[in-house]
Amino acid sequence: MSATETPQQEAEHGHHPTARDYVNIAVILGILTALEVSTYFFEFGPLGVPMLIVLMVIKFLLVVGWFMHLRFDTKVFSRLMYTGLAFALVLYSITLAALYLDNFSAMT
Amino acid sequence: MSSTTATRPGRYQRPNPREGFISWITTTDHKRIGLMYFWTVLVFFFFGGVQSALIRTQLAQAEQSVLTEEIYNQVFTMHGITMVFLVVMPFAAAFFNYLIPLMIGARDVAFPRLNAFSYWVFLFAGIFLYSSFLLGGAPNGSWVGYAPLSTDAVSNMGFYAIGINALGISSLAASINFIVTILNMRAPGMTFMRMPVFIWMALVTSFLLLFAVPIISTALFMLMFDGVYGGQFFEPATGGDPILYQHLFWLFGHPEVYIMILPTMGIISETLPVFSRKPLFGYAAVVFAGAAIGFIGFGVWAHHMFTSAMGPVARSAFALATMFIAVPTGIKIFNWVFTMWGGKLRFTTSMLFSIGFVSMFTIGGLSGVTHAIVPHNAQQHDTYYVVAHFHYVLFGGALFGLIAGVYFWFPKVTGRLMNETLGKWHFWTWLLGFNLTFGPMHMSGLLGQPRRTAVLPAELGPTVELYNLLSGVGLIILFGSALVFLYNLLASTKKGELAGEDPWDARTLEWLTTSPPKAHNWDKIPTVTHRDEFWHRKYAEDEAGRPVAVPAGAAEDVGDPRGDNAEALDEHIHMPDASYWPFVMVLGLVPLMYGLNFASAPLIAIGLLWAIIGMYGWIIEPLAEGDDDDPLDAPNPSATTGAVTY
Amino acid sequence: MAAGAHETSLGIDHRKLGMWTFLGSEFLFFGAFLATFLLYVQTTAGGPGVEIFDIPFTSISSFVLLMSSLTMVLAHNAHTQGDLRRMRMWILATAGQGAVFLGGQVFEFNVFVREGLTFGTSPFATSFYVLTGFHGAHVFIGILLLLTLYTFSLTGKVKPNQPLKTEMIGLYWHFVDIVWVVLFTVVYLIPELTVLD
Amino acid sequence: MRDSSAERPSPRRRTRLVPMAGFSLLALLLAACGGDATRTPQNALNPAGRYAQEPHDLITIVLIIAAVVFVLVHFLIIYSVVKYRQRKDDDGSLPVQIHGNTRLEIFWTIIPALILAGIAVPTVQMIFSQMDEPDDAFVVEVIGHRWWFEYYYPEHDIYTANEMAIPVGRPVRLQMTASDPARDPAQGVIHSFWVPRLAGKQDLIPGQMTYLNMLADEPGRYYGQCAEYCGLSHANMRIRVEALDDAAFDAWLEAQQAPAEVPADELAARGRELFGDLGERQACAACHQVWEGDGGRTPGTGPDLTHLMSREEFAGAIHDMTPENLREWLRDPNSMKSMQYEVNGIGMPDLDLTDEELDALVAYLLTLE
Ligand code: HEA
Ligand code: HEA
Ligand code: HEC
Ligand code: CUA
Ligand SMILES: [Cu+2]
Repeated sequence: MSATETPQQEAEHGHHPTARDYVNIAVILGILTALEVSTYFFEFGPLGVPMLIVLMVIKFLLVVGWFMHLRFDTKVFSRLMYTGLAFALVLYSITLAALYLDNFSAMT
Repeated sequence: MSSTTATRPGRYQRPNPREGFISWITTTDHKRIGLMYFWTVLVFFFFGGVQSALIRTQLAQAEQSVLTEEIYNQVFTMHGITMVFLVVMPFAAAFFNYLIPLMIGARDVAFPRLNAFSYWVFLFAGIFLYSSFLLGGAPNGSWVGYAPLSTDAVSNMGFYAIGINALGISSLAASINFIVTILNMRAPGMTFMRMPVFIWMALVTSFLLLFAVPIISTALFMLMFDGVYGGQFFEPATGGDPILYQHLFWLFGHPEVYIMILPTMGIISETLPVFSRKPLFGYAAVVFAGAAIGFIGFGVWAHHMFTSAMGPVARSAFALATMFIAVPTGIKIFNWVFTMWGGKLRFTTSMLFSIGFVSMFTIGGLSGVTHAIVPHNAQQHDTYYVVAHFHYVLFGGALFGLIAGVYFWFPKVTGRLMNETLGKWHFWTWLLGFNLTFGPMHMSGLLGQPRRTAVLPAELGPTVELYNLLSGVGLIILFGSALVFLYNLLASTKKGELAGEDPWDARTLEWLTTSPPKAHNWDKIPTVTHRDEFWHRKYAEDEAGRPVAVPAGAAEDVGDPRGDNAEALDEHIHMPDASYWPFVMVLGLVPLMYGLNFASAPLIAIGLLWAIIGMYGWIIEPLAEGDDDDPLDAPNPSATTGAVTY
Repeated sequence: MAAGAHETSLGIDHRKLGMWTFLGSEFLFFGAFLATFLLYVQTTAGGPGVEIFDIPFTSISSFVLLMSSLTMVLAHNAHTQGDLRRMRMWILATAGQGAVFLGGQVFEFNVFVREGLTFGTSPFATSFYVLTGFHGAHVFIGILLLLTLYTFSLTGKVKPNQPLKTEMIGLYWHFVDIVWVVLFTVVYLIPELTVLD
Repeated sequence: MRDSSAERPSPRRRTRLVPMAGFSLLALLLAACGGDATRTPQNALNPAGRYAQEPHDLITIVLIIAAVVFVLVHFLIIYSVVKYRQRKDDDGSLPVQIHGNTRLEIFWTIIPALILAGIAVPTVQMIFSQMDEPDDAFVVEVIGHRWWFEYYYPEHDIYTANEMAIPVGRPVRLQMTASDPARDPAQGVIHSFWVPRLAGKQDLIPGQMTYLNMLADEPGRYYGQCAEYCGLSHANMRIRVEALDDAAFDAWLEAQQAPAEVPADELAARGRELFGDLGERQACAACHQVWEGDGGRTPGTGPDLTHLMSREEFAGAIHDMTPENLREWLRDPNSMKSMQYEVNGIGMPDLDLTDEELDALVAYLLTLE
């Protein structure tokens, strides 16, 4: 493998984010984190958990999409990552469901 | 491959021997690594076979005590571990290594040093596992290592948890390597739908490994933390749930069984067409079914836990998923059979083993479906009926196919043919011995013989005793048969009949190059225009679909279908140079493994440090001398003054 | 091996493809420990439970780790422009923030142990330590990689026209960061809301 | 049918070896179905009550389907092998290159799917019906220890080991868990309760409760054994279920509820004394209960011995209850059964008993009717 890590190659994917974009993303991330932490100080009632999950997903997507360039890179990478993520989510959810909901202790 | 090799001042001398011991230690050639896998596997297979012989001796008659319970339990555990992790999986890795680059028209795998790393980890993890016999006894918690039994110190399962985890690292590295190789290094024109089915199955297997290995890794870490470091993951006393371990193990364990069978299915999909002189029936369906098996295979794990603490909903769901995995498998079976249909079958040894595979695997698969009948699984589970099932799919399936592959590609690797007469002896005795060993187990299981028992209870009755005796007789035949095979292998390597370039009238790319292939595989990378590229260079089809040999003087010159190859060397072929570092780095793993097992901080520290130093050596060393990954690599003054790591 | 990215079938560099493949599998690794933790959130065997967490403290170290992703991507950005000097600066900043995070974790562990949450106290304790511990180990490896990158950029082993090296380490670093994004929410914040009430 | 077909493999033509092996297997399978209970007492193919019968009926159908698929696949293989083999007088031409046939392929995708869907329906129904708690069930608690089973009859406050008595014709609901050495799940491991003729198996999990239904239609002795690998002596962890008709069962309950009698015989009385006090050594009573009527029954870490002699076998039901065996058991337990008391406290210790002590203890044990 060799001489491919040239700036031009990155340019091929076009619309490459600039340092300013990155800082903007980071500011958003910071605000979202502050929102998350606010659940500890203020009462959100039943909204708390859904809100935390939504915030977590947004932060995740921001980091992955911008900092890891998934939005700008080839689809192959997204597929690899989301396959792994989907496998993990589905398999472990089923496992937890089986352990929590459908065993003998739960039956009686 | 450059003049700078010898002249770099201040750097250690890069190894570059072509033969001898050092050349094997340092090789990064995928073909040599494949061969090392193969021979190592044979040795472990012998160990696994000896262990099975001990098992069968102990069970030859009721209430015997040739072995104590203690020894018996170690023996059957090591038998399972050996056969699964040190025989079938690395056997497939041997084929992957040797064949993937050749079949896709590449010069090597994507990461040659990582490839060597995988092999050395495998070897040392295997040695580590076997060293347990000398260090207080081998693991004896069965190959599934259920907690909390396996967290008890008397089970010696620390070796298992750590050794298998190391093997997992090896597999994970190999799977990434193969995935990148297959996705990224195909010859020009080799689209996905032109890839040989073997390559497809290698790809699916690698993905299964990629996603399954991390799961077992977590399970084994937990086992290790509980067993050696006082963790509470599975300890019921504080509320730990032993069933969690079972889920994690089988989340890996079931994909694992397809990891063991898919490579074989790939091999069969190459041999059957060649010896039937027809293309594979329904290529797309076979490929798709293989991927479907891999995918569904992730959703059936709990069928190993039907009698565990699972409620009726989970039992039902997993029963359904399990049954439906028979559908894609059935597609493959029928496609293979119809590949033979209407062909001209040549019964070489390789073909016999391939047909044997289809037949034996069907038996094993059907008994697998009967396991999914949950109410009756409660009768079959953990009996010899299950033992029969999985030996039919593993031995009758995976091993038959792998052996078919050995006979098929032997001429590719050595340039010589294996002796067909001995081969036929091998096949028929193998088939007979196998069925005699494992056929009766179906019955002894249903008649009430549980597995993993060090004694055959007399109360099971004379019928069961007879079946067990038959199994023993079968094993004797198998051993004889294995010796025939071994002799054939060794003798044919030395003085087998010369094979020529294309002994089987084969179809795929690997036969395009010389046998054995040159270090760089191809003088010129071939351009692919068809599925079964090599065949299409030899034959064209007339309107009726009948193949005719390519005209125009092609027939007299074998070299001609290799048109590409006849030309002069590609400009300048860079092959990765040999390297000490993978081996050196893996040596660090040895103190690390023992350190973890005996909770010894100094050993762990030494191991980690060693491995890290090895890693730096690896990073600093260019892939090939003078072919550094940087075109600007001019002698840089700071390079020798600033670098401190070696 | 002669093939550069321009010659690969997908037109992608091997190493980057390999890294992404690896990261795909890492989800299953952390997922299992996370699922285990969720199973045992309340299994404290009479020992301390989630009330032991110090959310403000962890929030700060989480924030630091999150911001290290910014400096990481800035380092990569600088490298793509061939500016090794700025790249090195950002790399050091990233490694430094990683070290702050790790220090926070070590401190936190110490406090917990003193408050009675030892490794073997309960399934809750073990799964907490192993989950966050493995994440910490990843951060540690990340810091090693960053420092290596830093040194190599000084010695000339990493050159201005090789931003891929920075990018690869960046991918790894960001991955470790998103794992923490998930852990922070699922391990600390959500149990704090649900289990305690 | 007899099982004897296994004993005489008949000479066959080689090419038919594969299918023949399969067929003889099938023949064997059927042969064993009606198996004779005394020759194969642990036979899953010879059910003796609804919880074993229903699965058996289901699997019979599935096995027939499997046999049909087997025959079909092998017919195709053999037909191809015979018909399409390359002949001696082959002209060297190549066969037509068929690449596939979509219609055929769809066919053999759908047909198996339909067959499996057909099997799936009754399977799922039966999963639920087998696990449902029966209405008038007789409850027995089971605890799996390394390496013996302990039974407790909650309605009658009875403890016993390895051999379990149940009433005929009445569903029995086992309520099961595992622990070692006594009721401490800390060292417990997983076992599995399996008496094939009465029901399928169900694992016993330390720290959790699992349930199993059993039913015996006929009186008799049913054999079983632990079916989940549980360490050293897993092979020596057997189960006996004695199904008794109503009268006999009531008598059994009554006998078990009675306290042990204090022996009159001198030697046995000496044994009783030793049982409670072995000086420096651990007393038998430290682990074994012999309930003499005072207070409630309190289980020990070893089997309850109050009515030891009502059992035919002991030590995980691997040894006959004879004075010689008992004596040997007390003299050197590890010679009778592999255990690891010295390693991790599991099993029965070797107490270095002298000959007189042995005589006295055995005499005492023999009085525990
Ligand atoms: C190579 C390895 C391999 C393979 C391929 C399989 C394939 C299958 N296995 Fe097996 N299995 C093991 C290895 C394997 N297994 C091992 C090692 C164990 C034991 C582990 C342990 O406990 O130690 C085990 C245990 C095991 C169990 C648990 C048993 C128990 O312990 O109680 C179950 C339960 O469902 C099962 C099911 C299946 C099924 C349904 C398939 C299917 O994939 C089979 C599909 C194939 C066919 C069905 C044949 C061809 C199809 C047709 C001709 C189409 C028409 C068919 C029909 C209409 C039915 N297997
Ligand atoms: C691929 C997997 C595989 C293979 C090939 C085999 C092969 C054999 N297995 Fe086993 N087996 C397992 C996987 C496998 N097994 C597993 C996973 C278990 C479960 C373990 C557990 O419960 O935990 C098991 C368990 C198991 C049991 C049950 C033990 C028990 O539950 O108590 C038995 C009993 O008979 C058995 C027998 C055999 C026999 C007789 C062979 C024979 O077919 C072996 C024949 C082999 C030879 C004849 C070797 C000859 C080789 C050479 C001569 C090469 C020489 C080369 C050199 C010297 C360089 N195996
Ligand atoms: C430390 C505990 C311990 C002590 C002390 C002990 N035993 Fe035991 N004993 C056991 C255990 C545990 C078993 C079950 C072993 C097995 O079957 O695996 C057992 C089994 C038995 C059995 C067989 C019971 C059955 O139905 O299977 C007899 C009889 C017996 N012990 C008698 C004695 C006598 C008499 C003594 C004293 C001399 C004694 N034991 C001391 C733990 C103990
Ligand atoms: Cu108890 Cu096996
Ligand atoms: Cu499975």
